[in-house]
Amino acid sequence: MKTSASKPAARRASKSAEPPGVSALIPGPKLVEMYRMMVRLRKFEERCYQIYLQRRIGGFCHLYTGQEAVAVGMIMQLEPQDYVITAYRDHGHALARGVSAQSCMAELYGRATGCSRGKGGSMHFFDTSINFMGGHGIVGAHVPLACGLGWASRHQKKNAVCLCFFGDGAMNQGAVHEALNLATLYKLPVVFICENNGYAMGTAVARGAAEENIYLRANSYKMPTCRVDGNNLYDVYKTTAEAINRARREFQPTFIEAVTYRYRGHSMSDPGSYRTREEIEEHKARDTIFKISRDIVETRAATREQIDAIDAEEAAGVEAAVKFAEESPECDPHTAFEDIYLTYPADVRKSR
Amino acid sequence: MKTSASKPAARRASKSAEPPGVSALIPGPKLVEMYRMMVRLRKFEERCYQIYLQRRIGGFCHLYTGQEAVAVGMIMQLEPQDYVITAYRDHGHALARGVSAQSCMAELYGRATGCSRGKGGSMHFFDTSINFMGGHGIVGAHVPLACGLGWASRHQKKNAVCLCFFGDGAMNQGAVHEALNLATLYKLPVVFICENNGYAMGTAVARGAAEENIYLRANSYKMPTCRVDGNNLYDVYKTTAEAINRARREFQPTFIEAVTYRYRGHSMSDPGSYRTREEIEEHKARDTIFKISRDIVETRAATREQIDAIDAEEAAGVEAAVKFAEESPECDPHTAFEDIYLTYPADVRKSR
Amino acid sequence: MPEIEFRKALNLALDEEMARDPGVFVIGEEVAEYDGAYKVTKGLLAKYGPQRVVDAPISESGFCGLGVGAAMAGMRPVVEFMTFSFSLVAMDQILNNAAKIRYMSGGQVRIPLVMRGPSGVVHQLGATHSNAPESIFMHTPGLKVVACSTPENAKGLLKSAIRDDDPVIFLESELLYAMKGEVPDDPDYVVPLHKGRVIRDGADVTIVAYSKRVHQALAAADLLAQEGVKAEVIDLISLRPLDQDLILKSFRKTNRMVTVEESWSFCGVGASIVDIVQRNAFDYMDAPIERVTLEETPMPYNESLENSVQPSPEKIVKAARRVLYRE
Amino acid sequence: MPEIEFRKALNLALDEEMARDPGVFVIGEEVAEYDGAYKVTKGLLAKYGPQRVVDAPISESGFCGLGVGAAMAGMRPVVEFMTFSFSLVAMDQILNNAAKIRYMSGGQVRIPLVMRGPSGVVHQLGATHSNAPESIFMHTPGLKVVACSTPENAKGLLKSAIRDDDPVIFLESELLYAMKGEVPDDPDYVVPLHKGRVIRDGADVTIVAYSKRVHQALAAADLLAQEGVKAEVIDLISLRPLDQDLILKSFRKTNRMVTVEESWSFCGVGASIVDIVQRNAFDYMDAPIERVTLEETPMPYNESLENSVQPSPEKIVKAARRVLYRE
Ligand SMILES: Cc1ncc(C[n+]2csc(CCOP(=O)(O)OP(=O)(O)O)c2C)c(N)n1
Ligand SMILES: Cc1ncc(C[n+]2csc(CCOP(=O)(O)OP(=O)(O)O)c2C)c(N)n1
Ligand SMILES: [Mg+2]
Ligand SMILES: [Mg+2]
Repeated sequence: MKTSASKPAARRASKSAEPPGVSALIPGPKLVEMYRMMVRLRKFEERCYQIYLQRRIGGFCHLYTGQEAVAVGMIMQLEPQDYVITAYRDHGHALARGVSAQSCMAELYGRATGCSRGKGGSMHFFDTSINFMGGHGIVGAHVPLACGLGWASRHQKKNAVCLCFFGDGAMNQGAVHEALNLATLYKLPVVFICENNGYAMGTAVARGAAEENIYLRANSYKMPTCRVDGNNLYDVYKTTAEAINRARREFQPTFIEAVTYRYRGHSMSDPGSYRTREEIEEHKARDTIFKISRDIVETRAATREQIDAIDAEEAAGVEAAVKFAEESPECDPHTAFEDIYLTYPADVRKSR
Repeated sequence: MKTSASKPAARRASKSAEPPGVSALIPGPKLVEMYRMMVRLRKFEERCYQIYLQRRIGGFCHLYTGQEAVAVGMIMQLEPQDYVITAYRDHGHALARGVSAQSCMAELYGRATGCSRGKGGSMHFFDTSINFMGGHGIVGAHVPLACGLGWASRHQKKNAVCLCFFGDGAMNQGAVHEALNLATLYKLPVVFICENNGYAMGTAVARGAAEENIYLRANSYKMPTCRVDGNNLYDVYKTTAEAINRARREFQPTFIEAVTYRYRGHSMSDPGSYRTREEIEEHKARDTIFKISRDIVETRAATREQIDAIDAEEAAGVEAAVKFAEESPECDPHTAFEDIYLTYPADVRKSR
Repeated sequence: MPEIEFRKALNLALDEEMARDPGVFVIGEEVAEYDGAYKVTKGLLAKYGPQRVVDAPISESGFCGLGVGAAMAGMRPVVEFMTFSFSLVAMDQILNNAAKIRYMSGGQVRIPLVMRGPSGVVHQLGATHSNAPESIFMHTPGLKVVACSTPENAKGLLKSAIRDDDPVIFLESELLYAMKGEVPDDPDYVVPLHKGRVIRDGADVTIVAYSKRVHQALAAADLLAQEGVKAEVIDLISLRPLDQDLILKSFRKTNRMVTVEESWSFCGVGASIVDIVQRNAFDYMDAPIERVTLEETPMPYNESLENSVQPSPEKIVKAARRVLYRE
Repeated sequence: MPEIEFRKALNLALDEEMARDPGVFVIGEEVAEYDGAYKVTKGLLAKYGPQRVVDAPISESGFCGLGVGAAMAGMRPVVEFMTFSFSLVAMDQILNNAAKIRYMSGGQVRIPLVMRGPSGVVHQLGATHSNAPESIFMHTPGLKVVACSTPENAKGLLKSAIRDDDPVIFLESELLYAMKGEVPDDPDYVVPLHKGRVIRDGADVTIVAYSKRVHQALAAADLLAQEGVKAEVIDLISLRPLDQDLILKSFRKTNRMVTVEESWSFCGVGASIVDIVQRNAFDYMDAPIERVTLEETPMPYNESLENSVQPSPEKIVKAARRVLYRE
């Protein structure tokens, strides 16, 4: 069995600063906005880490720290009618789509004010008012749903694109392959994004997949496919823009492998002994958020002071979210029995 | 949606007689033996067709007529310890592996003397005494089993190879992809054979698969992959020999797309309106069995008279099989309750 | 009322609902160009085109999941399983996605999805092709489960299922597809999803059945009538929720019950009926409830074995005699 | 007898059986290098190597099917589902292949396969991760189903399951993994798969439970004792087949029963128990049998909601009072 090649992110690192012109793709104000969002994701997750250790929240909790450039670079260029759907590592995608930190945090606290009314938890965030179609707990199982969202967009003439995120491990789940095939066959406006963070729990990509070049596997489905450095916000943005265009204009699905890295364990209960401290530090040294802040200042999109203010605002925002969550009302006991069916005949409600 | 390209077999037809030397791969006596087996498969299936129409047998019945060169060219070079596993279109594979026409026919009649004691029926032939590991009714679901047979062979040091047959439609079933990945990952001695007969029921390959070049899909699993003209017994033989070697010597799985064609409908109840009579006739005109008989006579491996004798013997053999089946005893009613468990505690046997 | 075939009744329901609501589409293997493996979708492709009558590859997880997703986005997909035996490869999509997403989203998502197809043993198809997984679906909150038994209720129920805003498992039977019966042609004739029906009155014993077993129950009632036993026959129609009021009302009258089921005994449909009766009508129980189910074997291919492990009118009669202490 | 953790008991069972029989191997996600998501397979990789302790990709259909195939060829695979919630994506492999191939082959094939892992609600994992699919497995002839409840029976049962020649579904619980208990260190100590146990004697009411619910049943029995009620507690252990003799014997003594279950009510474990009791001990029924199950909702994430929809000792006590007509 293969055991090497556990560091795809390292292999794909772009060595130097952005070539001039690439960052021009993202106008200054937009870049600042994206910076702000990445900071929000980072601070949100790091706060989760703390409160989880304090046992103020429970369940499984999969942090997105380190992968921010992917969610932000992709989702923040969507239009309102577009869909986002993802797996259980969903905090980042939800926030980037515009779900408020409050309702996300309240969901982690299991409060009625949470984005899923306290019933979904960390792995099952939803906010359909902005077409955030979930957080899904079963590996790979939401990928067929993305085809359905794309199907609906196409046939309801909504002109909406669906971004569907999943992990490198999910590529080994049969349902994902069925879905990729359907997307091409039916010409669905879906962009499939495999966030390759190097590991499925403790399993390095090459230990789980015969073909560790994940993006090549999409060739079986005759869709444009590429690998992008998920740490490079500009590349992420550009690649996704093209894919979104193809989906929106031509109903052509695309597969993007975004090579990235999670700084934290798989979930809060993961000791992480399958990778070295050096490996983690190596990735942290190339941190996107820091790099973008530097770019912003260098290109005068904002000043260092403005950057600092953003950092402070987002930190405060996350604090406010914690406060909001903690002060939110508990779920009313009877809500356990709501939301099972939309139309349940009243006369048989109590039966079991 | 694509609707073209429904005739892969036609596209792949080899235009002329075999180049000299290729047929030398199969020594004369072996070729005659294989001819005999192809005749057996053909006559068996055509007899099935008749008795099915006479309602002497029932259930779903998927005939193998037209695909004979694949099963025969592949299976008849196996060693005794090797495994064969296939889908529900299993008569041909079973016969080629050496299951007697009698016990196959008796199975179709649902008799106790059938190869599955009358309990499996057409789709579920078994004969583990010669490592024929079934006939399986759920599309794609036996492909993971093939990995298990390969696993056992490898770890029990049996030096056995597993040939796993499935259809073009099965390529769209997730379990197949999971299995292909496992085979490379674990280095399993399995040869995967996709018998591309152009259709999954009424669905032409390109209407069900984004990538109609099925063999290319195996690239995702980093195993040697190729397409072979399933009508060309020599090519089939040679390609399979190489694959078996790789599996046996190097634990290297292989994927073979064998392009073939079924003369009959998907099952006995298929009106077959999705293809033209011309298409069918075109394929029949290139019939392998006829071609091989000619080759045999030309190369003097046998005389025309000997060929005729073989034909007669096999026809008689199938008649004998029908007679055997019809005269075989019905299943004893209590056998319905046998073979569920191997070790069921006697004291709770009657419970439900 | 015109008399039509069962499969035509289903076909009409699909046709009318597709005409009524552009959000309705049908997806499944061979539903379009082939007219459906059992011709239930015959002619719909010609009428509605390939965007609404959609041939799918053999990817049950994939296209069932596609249905769930499209429903989440407001469409009304009808997913056809060629048979429910093949739904086993899509079980996660059904039990985790279709059934639970609404709940996990705190009610934001609605899933107006129909999953339909024939279910249960047919004729000599062997064990893999004879599954009747209704108890799996019934076990799962979030799903509604109905079984049709006549052309008339097939049409009315399928229309209700399509109009319903929740995921509905809609069970049919190959063996009924050729059955003929009168069907109202009013395009607004619908049958409520959650109601059973008394289809034969009687005071001595209640026979509860669903799907094709309803007809065996009626045949058994005829046989029992010859012995002077008046059997009441209930067609459950709705398996989740069960129409408990109807079941209990009948039981309180007859005090005796036989259930007739499509699948095995352990954790089967009738086990739940027994449980509901004993919890809610304990004092009315004059005898143990008998269940006529598949015998506890995978389905054999051999014809006589296959028959022997299934319910039959004779077995039902015997069970009725037992609950009447006549045997 | 040494006192060890539940997970260690399972670990020892695997270890001893792997040492005993070279045909035994363990396959599943994270079972090898990670020592198992819940550390049940800790240290086995080091001892037996990567050919016998095998990390699998997230391909449950694939590796479960691999297990079935290897079993067909004479090996004794132990397939770990990280949790049985994830077995839903492999349902076809379990219900059609593992359960039916022996039968369809007319008995030629044997499938000495164990499918094990934790099952049921844990703690705030939400609806997708809280499935307890035992009634699905129990429904299916060809499968054996057992649930362990103590370190001692965990070890003895897992060893039996591995030695058994049929496919065994082996249910554990994350919430028990840290529980300690005495475990015989005799490497030939095995517990029969098909026998339940009376774990507390009593004459007033029988409480039937399995898996982690056994401990709630015992807690309820303590509470009931304070009210002067002597509850007999049965740990089912075997769910298929059910130990009917044991259940009926106890019921014939107490005439009253409460079942405590890991999953929902409809078509659940207890429904079958009710059915068996009323068919076989009708005259002994002094009261309807009460069932304490999950409430009929997908599992909510919120902690107090999650608790509220589950069985608890208090709910069991209430149910017992009802069957004793004390409430
Ligand atoms: C079908 C299924 N099997 C197993 C699991 C348990 N599980 C949860 S996350 C995970 C690893 C997934 O890795 P990857 O797809 O790479 O995503 P990442 O966690 O790295 O974001 C596993 C095995 C699951 N949730 N669903
Ligand atoms: C999971 C599943 N879905 C659907 C079916 C019904 N079915 C049986 S055979 C078949 C077509 C298979 O085509 P292919 O794989 O090309 O094999 P062929 O019949 O051509 O040999 C279908 C859809 C099934 N048996 N299993
Ligand atoms: Mg990953
Ligand atoms: Mg085919």
